[in-house]
Amino acid sequence: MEIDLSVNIGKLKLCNPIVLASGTVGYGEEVANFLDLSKIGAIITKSISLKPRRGNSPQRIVETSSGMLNAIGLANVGLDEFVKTKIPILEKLNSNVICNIAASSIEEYVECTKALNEFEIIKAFEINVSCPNVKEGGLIFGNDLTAVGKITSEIRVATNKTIIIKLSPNNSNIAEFAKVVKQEGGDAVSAINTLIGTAFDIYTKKPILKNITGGLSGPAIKPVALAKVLEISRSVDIPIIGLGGIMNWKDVVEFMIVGASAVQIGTVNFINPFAAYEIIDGLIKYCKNNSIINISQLTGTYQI
Amino acid sequence: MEIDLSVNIGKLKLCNPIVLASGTVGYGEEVANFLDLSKIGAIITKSISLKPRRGNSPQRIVETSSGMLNAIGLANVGLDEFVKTKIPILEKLNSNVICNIAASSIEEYVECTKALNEFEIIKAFEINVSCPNVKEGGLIFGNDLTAVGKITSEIRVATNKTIIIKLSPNNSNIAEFAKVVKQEGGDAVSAINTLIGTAFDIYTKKPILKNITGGLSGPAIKPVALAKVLEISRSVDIPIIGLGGIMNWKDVVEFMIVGASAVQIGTVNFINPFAAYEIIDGLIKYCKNNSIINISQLTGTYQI
Amino acid sequence: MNKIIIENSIIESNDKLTESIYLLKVHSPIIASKIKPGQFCNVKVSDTDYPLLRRPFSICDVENHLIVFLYQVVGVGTEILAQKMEGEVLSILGPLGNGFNFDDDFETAIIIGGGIGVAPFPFLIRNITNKKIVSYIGFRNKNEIVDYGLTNCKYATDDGSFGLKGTCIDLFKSENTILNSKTKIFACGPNPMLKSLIEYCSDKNLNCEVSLESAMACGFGICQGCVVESKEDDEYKLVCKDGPVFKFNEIKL
Amino acid sequence: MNKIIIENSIIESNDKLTESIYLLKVHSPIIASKIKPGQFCNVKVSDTDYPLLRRPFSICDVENHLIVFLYQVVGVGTEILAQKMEGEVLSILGPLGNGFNFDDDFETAIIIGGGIGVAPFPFLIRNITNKKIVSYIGFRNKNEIVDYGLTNCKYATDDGSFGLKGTCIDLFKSENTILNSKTKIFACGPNPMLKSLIEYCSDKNLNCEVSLESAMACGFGICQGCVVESKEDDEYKLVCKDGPVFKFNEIKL
Ligand SMILES: Cc1cc2nc3c(=O)[nH]c(=O)nc-3n(C[C@H](O)[C@H](O)[C@H](O)COP(=O)(O)OP(=O)(O)OC[C@H]3O[C@@H](n4cnc5c(N)ncnc54)[C@H](O)[C@@H]3O)c2cc1C
Ligand SMILES: Cc1cc2nc3c(=O)[nH]c(=O)nc-3n(C[C@H](O)[C@H](O)[C@H](O)COP(=O)(O)OP(=O)(O)OC[C@H]3O[C@@H](n4cnc5c(N)ncnc54)[C@H](O)[C@@H]3O)c2cc1C
Ligand SMILES: Cc1cc2nc3c(=O)[nH]c(=O)nc-3n(C[C@H](O)[C@H](O)[C@H](O)COP(=O)(O)O)c2cc1C
Ligand SMILES: Cc1cc2nc3c(=O)[nH]c(=O)nc-3n(C[C@H](O)[C@H](O)[C@H](O)COP(=O)(O)O)c2cc1C
Ligand code: FES
Ligand code: FES
Repeated sequence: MEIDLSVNIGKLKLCNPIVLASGTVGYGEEVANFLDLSKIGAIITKSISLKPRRGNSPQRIVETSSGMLNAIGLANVGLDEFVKTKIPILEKLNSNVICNIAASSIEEYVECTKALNEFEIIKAFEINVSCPNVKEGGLIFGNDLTAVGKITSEIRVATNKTIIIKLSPNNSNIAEFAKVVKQEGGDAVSAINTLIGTAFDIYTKKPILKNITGGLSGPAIKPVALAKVLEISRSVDIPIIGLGGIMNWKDVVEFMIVGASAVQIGTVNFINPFAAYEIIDGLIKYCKNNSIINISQLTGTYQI
Repeated sequence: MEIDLSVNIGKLKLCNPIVLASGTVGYGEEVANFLDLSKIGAIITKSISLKPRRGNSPQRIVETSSGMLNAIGLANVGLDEFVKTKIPILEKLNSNVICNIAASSIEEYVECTKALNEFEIIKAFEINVSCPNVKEGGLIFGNDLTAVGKITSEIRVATNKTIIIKLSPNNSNIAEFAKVVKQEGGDAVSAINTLIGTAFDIYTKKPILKNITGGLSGPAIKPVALAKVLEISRSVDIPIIGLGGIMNWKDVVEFMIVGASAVQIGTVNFINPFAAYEIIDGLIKYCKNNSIINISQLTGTYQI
Repeated sequence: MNKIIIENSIIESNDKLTESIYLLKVHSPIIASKIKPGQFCNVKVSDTDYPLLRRPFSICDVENHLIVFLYQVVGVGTEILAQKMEGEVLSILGPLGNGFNFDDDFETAIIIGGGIGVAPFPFLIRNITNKKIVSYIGFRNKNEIVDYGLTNCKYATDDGSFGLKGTCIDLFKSENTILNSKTKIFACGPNPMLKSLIEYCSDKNLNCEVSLESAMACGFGICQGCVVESKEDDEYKLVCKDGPVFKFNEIKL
Repeated sequence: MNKIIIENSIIESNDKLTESIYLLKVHSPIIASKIKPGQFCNVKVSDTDYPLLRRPFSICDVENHLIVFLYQVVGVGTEILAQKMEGEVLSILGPLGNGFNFDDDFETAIIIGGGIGVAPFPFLIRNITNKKIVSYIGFRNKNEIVDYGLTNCKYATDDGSFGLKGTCIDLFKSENTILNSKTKIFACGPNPMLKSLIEYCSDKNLNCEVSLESAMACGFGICQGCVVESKEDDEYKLVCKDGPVFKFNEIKL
């Protein structure tokens, strides 16, 4: 039996549902040294902002029980440098590239999208309205329905490519956000970005992260991420890219069952840079054993 | 050096800051078999509702990475039975008792509080507006500022005892909730209740919990809980009882540093029913080593 | 309730009996002196936060200061347990639950165990004196058979590779055992198996006790996680505290 | 970047050298054949989600197919590692980072190691040929001294229980070593120690390379977690990818 792992997200066709999450794959360059990116559904760039961002002062990383907090602070080379040096590299990687954009104003989101729209290598935009680690931008939008609506509609005008809005889990009504995205012409949502968390040193009494708080990722958050994806899929008809704590193919199946059309893997790439391969192998076996010919059949098959 | 572990929450005096969380200590009876409750700051009863609740159908528990989901569904004997059979037992336990109340309407909260107010053994009320596991009540209130304000003010009329509102982490503005509680005469807040999560069986495609979703507790959520406590303590001047994922005395110190006046321990009681003792011993040593005479000095000593 | 304790117990041995079943012996003098057949312990298989919860295992036997568990590797916790070696320490919480009642007036004890459901019976058998005992046990196949500590065994396998082809219930029904008011049945195994047994016992009016499993958080009655429906009323019973051993007509599966 | 690989490596030995320091040898033929002095590996100390992240350890030495690590128990991950026994398997990711430059034109190599900071030097020393080597190493006290694989050692202890009372930097400064353009310093240890060394080397215009530590998530340049300030510009450098070995005047501590 030949298993078809391909899935569609809006106009975007992925050879399999495994996407490498923003912030965990750089600009593709480093991972291309050890992964054949053509074998992976897509990669999502580190968030790009209009101006380069140095990012937060260290310490930027701390481990927690089955999770980690990061406060990278959207460190990135900025739009111009990205266009000048990173896009030419991306063009050589033979990968499906989704460009993640972060900004501190609606105008900035639009400006970035417009500037990047012409590059054929960029197949879709993931709009980060949910980064917990920067003062301006990020979550100010992510937890504001009107702002998310406005961002979506204005970006819709700026591009015909697939628009994916990356949603924040740090609110009580994620499905409302997905509804607004759909209404305003977004093609899909990613759920979830990290949860806000912190950790303190009990001797110095200082936060371990210089930024005070960080974003919680990894298996600790998987149950929350699954509940958010389920919440969206039960009330809005929009493609969902599920993520949050995926470690293996079983987790991927779980996300697809609750409604994800594709998934992203983030933190696991740090622990096992070959996780994408292992997951794809596992999915093929699962499909074979369960007589699933097209993996897209799995999406939203929850029995409630 | 004699260490003073006592802390105050409103009018309520605790001999130490360790409180056994609602839903993890029953009505005190069982744990009194192996713990001397007079040695523990306080115990909080399983949520009491006006009518008895059978709770959700099993399966009610599932383990996740460094956490667990529960969907008990506020199973409890109901107000009348509680008064008749549980209060007489509580009266013999020599424990500081905080009574947790859950309800599906403001009137019901008030009715329960009034009925229980006369019992001297009940030293304070913890109002559960944040249970994710029941259809009516619970989170409908917990994520609604107006409702939480109304519940607080009406309960304030019904009792002079210490009122603690147990806040939901499933929203983006927990500090606003704490503000409202303070404004409307509440004495303290507990933060946090469980995060909403789920888990699915990848073969049957059914949710593992009959209730579909459950509340995530345990060390997985500690970073989120700490961030919520910090958020409240940085913007509202109200006593906070911190909880979420505490496993040992170090975690307790971390919660106090970010602003908690006392803490609750929940899930850890299932794994180590003697955790409260070990934590108290650890706190004494920490205080000694760090020349802290009154543990209450620790509260909110974060260096940011 | 029992006065529960935690013993940090040194492993005496942890032997592989079949592809997936292990026999674990640990030094737990206090629990060993108090625990009764049908009770269980809650074992922390890792010192870390993962897996977080303890894992419940029936007491399989007691040998002086040693308590014995018979367990099957089914998931992450039991996999970790299987890797433990002599000399390592496990935190054991017990004794938990109510055991079998074997003091009442019966002449023949019928033991029915499905798969790893045989685990609680060696200790029960050792404690039943001066009575006839017959054990009906069933496994997936020949290689998975474990009759450690059992007496007078009859076998069934799902694939017929040893003994009767069928379940231990099929086996029990097929043998013309004399069943009367002086017979008492003790059973443990998967829920579907126990369910069919309970129906059979209701029909034939037999005396039967079953030991149940359930997902558990605490194991000692405070989390309300382990409920099973009561037959008598609309309430739930707690497997950990009211059970794990129930009279067949107390509960609804 | 190096082509990184993961080897599931069988433990050859894991020996306790002092109260807190262990020497670990594992079979990693591929990494052993590629790794260079000053590089490091990222080790998964548990198969579970806890601890979640790998732990970075410098390559201490290579013996044919074996790679050697010298590590100190400081927290949950290293505690688990210390319990591992011969025959168990560890997942090792490497080789990571850039190593020491020891091909350039110098006559005397000065090794400075503070505490577990001695770890990367045995392999470096083995690879430096035909040059004079002096090692200045400092520890908290006599019992914590580890000079495994080092050459020509001078000692310091914080409490003066062995060698000079003071740090390895005090020791280095106190000895009248001939320091000139033909001297190259290789140092590793706690940040405050390296900081004072860097100042000294700037003052005296000495050639020096330091190996840094940092909290890391990935270890191979994709998470941006491990930054250190660059001296040259306003940017950050990645300890894992641009380092862990830096020229003393590249970075600001
Ligand atoms: C009172 C009691 C006594 C028990 N006695 C024994 C015994 O003597 N020997 C033995 O091998 N097993 C016994 N069990 C079952 C044993 O507790 C589980 O097999 C074990 O907890 C699984 O842990 P795990 O981490 O390996 O599996 P997990 O990874 O947690 O789960 C693997 C699979 O087992 C299922 N499972 C998990 N926990 C339970 C549970 N408590 N009951 C039933 N299924 C579960 C899961 O749904 C999953 O399908 C007993 C259970 C109870 C409640
Ligand atoms: C490139 C590199 C090479 C290293 N080489 C060695 C080596 O050869 N031998 C050796 O013993 N150690 C080495 N370390 C340090 C080692 O990685 C840490 O000691 C280890 O990760 C601690 O893990 P843990 O789980 O035991 O401690 P944790 O419980 O994670 O932490 C315990 C304490 O160690 C601190 N810590 C945690 N991670 C690091 C880190 N990456 N760097 C510095 N402090 C940390 C924490 O802040 C905490 O105070 C190296 C670190 C790096 C970055
Ligand atoms: C170190 C790190 C950096 C991240 N950077 C970004 C980023 O730049 N933009 C973004 O949208 N998400 C970023 N994320 C969030 C991830 O894309 C993902 O949403 C999150 O980690 C949850 O998935 P996981 O549990 O699989 O890691 C980052 C996460 C980590 C751990
Ligand atoms: C099994 C279980 C039952 C609970 N029942 C209640 C309850 O009845 N009322 C309530 O306010 N909180 C209840 N909680 C929430 C806990 O009181 C606590 O807020 C939560 O578990 C987080 O703390 P922890 O991580 O220390 O467990 C329950 C938690 C668990 C695990
Ligand atoms: S397992 Fe907690 S009450 Fe039974
Ligand atoms: S540790 Fe990830 S970039 Fe250096």
